[in-house]
Amino acid sequence: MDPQTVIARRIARELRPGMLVNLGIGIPTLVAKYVPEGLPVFFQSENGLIGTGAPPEEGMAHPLLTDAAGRPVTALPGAATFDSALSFGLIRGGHLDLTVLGGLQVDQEGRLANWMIPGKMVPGMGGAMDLVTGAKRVIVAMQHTAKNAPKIVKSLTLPPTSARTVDLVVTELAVLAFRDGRANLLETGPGISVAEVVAATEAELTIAETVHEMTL
Amino acid sequence: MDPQTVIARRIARELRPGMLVNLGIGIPTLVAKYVPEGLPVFFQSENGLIGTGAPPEEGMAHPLLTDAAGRPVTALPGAATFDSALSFGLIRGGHLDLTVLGGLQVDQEGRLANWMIPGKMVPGMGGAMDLVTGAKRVIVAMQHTAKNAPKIVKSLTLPPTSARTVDLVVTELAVLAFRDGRANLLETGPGISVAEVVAATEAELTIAETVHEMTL
Amino acid sequence: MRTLSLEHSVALIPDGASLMIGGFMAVGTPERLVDEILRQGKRDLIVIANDTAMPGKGIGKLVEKKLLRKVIASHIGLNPETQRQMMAGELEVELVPQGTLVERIRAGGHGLGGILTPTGLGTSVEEGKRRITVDGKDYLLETALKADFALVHAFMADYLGNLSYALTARNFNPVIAMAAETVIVCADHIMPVGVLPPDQVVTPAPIVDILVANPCS
Amino acid sequence: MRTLSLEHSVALIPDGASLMIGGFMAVGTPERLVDEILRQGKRDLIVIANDTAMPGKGIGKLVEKKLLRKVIASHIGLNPETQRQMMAGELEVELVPQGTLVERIRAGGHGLGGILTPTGLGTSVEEGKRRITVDGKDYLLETALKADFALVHAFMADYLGNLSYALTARNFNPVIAMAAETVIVCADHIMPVGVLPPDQVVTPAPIVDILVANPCS
Repeated sequence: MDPQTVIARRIARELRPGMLVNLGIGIPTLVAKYVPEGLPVFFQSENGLIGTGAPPEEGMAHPLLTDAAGRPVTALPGAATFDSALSFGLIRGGHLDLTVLGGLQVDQEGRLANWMIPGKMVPGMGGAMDLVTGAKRVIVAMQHTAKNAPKIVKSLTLPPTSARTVDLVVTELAVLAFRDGRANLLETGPGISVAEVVAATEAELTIAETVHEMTL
Repeated sequence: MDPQTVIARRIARELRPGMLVNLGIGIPTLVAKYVPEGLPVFFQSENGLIGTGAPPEEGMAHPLLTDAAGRPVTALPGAATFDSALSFGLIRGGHLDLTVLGGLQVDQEGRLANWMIPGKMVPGMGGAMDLVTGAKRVIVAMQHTAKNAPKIVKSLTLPPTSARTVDLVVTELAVLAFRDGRANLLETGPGISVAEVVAATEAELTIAETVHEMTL
Repeated sequence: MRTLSLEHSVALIPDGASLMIGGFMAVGTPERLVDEILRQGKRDLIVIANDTAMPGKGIGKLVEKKLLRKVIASHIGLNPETQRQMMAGELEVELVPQGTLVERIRAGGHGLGGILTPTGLGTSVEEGKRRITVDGKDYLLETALKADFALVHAFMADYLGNLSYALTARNFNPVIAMAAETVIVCADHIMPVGVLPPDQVVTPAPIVDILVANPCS
Repeated sequence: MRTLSLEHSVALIPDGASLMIGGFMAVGTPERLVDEILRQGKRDLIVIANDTAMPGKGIGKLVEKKLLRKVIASHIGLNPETQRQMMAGELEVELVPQGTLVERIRAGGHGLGGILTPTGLGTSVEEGKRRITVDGKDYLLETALKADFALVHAFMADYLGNLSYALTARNFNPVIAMAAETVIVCADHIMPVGVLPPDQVVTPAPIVDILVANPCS
C-alpha cells in the first residue's frame, strides 16, 4: 500500500457518526474515499457547502457547485450551501468536529507549520489558520519525512499556522498524539518498527507501553 | 388637522426615491400613510423585512409575517426577509437612509432621549440606540410639549439614546434642524408664529432669516 | 442529531440552565417548547432573547410563572409584568441594544471574542465596558454571548436537521442556533432528507442536536 | 438603483479604486465585469477578495495584465503569477486568514469597527495588531474593511436589485455587497419584481446601486 493510502485509511478510522469534517487539499482529500460503509459523516467544503458528494459523472457538472479548489462536485441529499461568513463561523465557532490538514512541519509539542516557506512558497494561509485554531479536533495527514529529512521536529523552522497544537499526526510510519506538550507514539505503520519511527523523527517521542501496528 | 397628522405629513415630504426608511412605533408609523403617490421608498421593519405593505385584509393575515410590534402586515412585490443580524447590519452599517423615531426629550445640540424614564418606564432600548447611532439621517417625530412642559430642552434630564445628535425634529409647532450644536428653527406649524414656538421651547433657538410655514 | 418527543426534548433542560429563545414579540418563538417548559416546571432559568413578548405569549408566559432568574433582552416594553418584576427586584434584567444583542450572540456562535460597535457610546450601556479606538473612531467592546440551550423555531426541517425559516419568524432563530451547547428545534414542517434545496437551508444540519418529533404548530 | 449597460457600469470605476470582488477560485466571480475592466484598461486597482483565482480566470486576469497595485486575499496558491509578482516586489499582497478576511469585510458592511478572533494569535498575522483579553482568553483585534466598489455575481436579481445566489457561487458575494460605497451586480438571470420569494432574497434591493442590464453568463 502506498504511503498516501495508509495515511488516508488510518485517518478514516477516526470518523464517528454525525461528525462535521473538513478535509484539506492533498492527502486529506483521500480520506473521503475510505469512509466506512454506511457511516453518516458531514463533509464541509469551506467555500460554502456541507454534504459534498463525489465528482459528477461526465456531462453532469455545474460550474456553480464546486469544491474549495474550484473543481465540480455533487451535493448529497440533505446538502446545504452558505456564504463564507457562515462557513468560517462553523469552523471558528467550534462546530467543526474534525479537520484534517496537510503539514510541512510539526514540532515536539504539536505546533503545525503548513502555510508557507519564506522566500520560496507563499500560497497564503487560506482557511488553514482558522481550521487549526477553531476545529474541535485537528489531525495532520502527511508523509513522515521530506527528502529523508524529518518533518516532526524539535522546533519549527517554518512559520506556525496557529498557537494551538494539533491532536494527532498520522504518517505512513506512525500515529502520534500530542498532549501536554509531548509527542506520544501510539501506533506504527504496516511493517514498521518503533526504532524505525524514532530514527525518522527529530522530536523526542514518548513511547506508549504497547505500540500496536495501525489497523487500516 | 390634529398634531400627529401635521407631523406625519411634514415628515413624509422628507422622503426621496429609493430611500431605505425605518419608522418607529407611534407617530412615525403614520408617515407611511402620507408617502407621495408613486414615490418608490423601501420601508424596513427591524424584525427582518423590507417592503412592508399595509395591514392585510380580514382573513388574509399570516402569523409569520408581522411588523416589529408583532402585528400582521403584508409584503409588497420585491419584499425581502432576513434575520436580525442582517437587519441591524443594514441599520448600523449606514445602509439605512432615514429613521423616524419618537422622542421624550431633545436637547439644545440635538441629543435624543427616548428609551426610558428612570424608575417609571423602562421598556428597553430595542433598536433605538442602533437606529440613532447608525442611520444616515435621524428625524424625531414628537409633539412639541408634554403636559405643557417643553420637550426640546437645554440639557437632557433623561438618559440619552445615543451620543450622536439627530438631524431634524418635527413637531406640530415647528421643524428644527440640528447642526454644529445649534437648534435651528426652519419652519413653523400651520397657523403658528415664531414667538409661539419660542415660548414652547426651552432650548435656545437659532431662528432662520425666513421661517416659512410648513408645506404639508 | 436525535429526534425526540416534545417531553423528552424539554426534559434535557435542567433547572438553572441558560436558554436562548428565538422570536420577536413571540413571532418565531417555539411556543410548544415554551409550553412544555411550563408544564415541566423548570426553574431559575436565564433567558436570552430579543424581548419578553407580551403576557400570555411566548416568553411572556415564563415571566408570568416566575420561572426566570435573569433576562437578557433588548425590549420588555410590551410586557408590563417583566417591568414590574424588574422594578420590584424580583427579576434581574439586562437590557442590551438589539443590534448589539444579536451581534454578541453571533460572536458567541462564530468563535469571536466580541465585536466593536458604536452603539451605546455615551449612554448607560457604556458603563463598565472598554472603549476602543480604531482609526480615530471610538467603539464599545461588546463581548460574546453563549448559552446552554437554544430553543429554535423553524418553518421547515429535514430529518438530518437542516432548517429553513419563514418571513419575519426568522429573526434571532438562525443566530441563536449557532451559539448554544445544545440546539433544540421545533419545526412547523418536517420533510424527508433531500427535499430542501441546498440554497434554501439557512441553518445546516450539523448544528442541530435535537429535533422535536412532531411539528411545532 | 440604476440599471446600466456593462460598459457604463464599469466606466464608473476610476483608476486607483478599491474593489471587493466576489468569488472563490473564480466560482462566483462576475467574469464579465472583470473582462470589461480589462477592456477599459483600469489601472492601480486595489483588489480585496478571497483569492486571485488561477491564470486566465477571474481576478487572475487582472493580475496577469498588471492592473493591480495591491491585493488583500487569503490565498494566492493556485496563481503562480501573483506569487511571482509579490516576491519580485511588483505587487503588494496582504495575506489574511480566510475567516478573518470575511469577518473584517462583514464588520465594514455591518457598521462594526472590528472583531476579536483567536485566529492568527502567535503567528505572523499577529504582527502590529492589538491583543485583547476577554474572560481570560486572548484574541486579536481585526479591524473593519470597506471598499469603493463591490463587484458582485448573483444567480438571480430582480429589477429592484434583490439578489439570490446559487450553491458555492455565493461565498463572499453577499458579504462584500454590504461593505462597498457602490455595489455593481452582474446576475445570471434578471427577473421581474415580485417573482423572487422574500425568503429567497439574500441581499435586499436597497444595498445594490448598479445592476448590469444584460445577464452575466
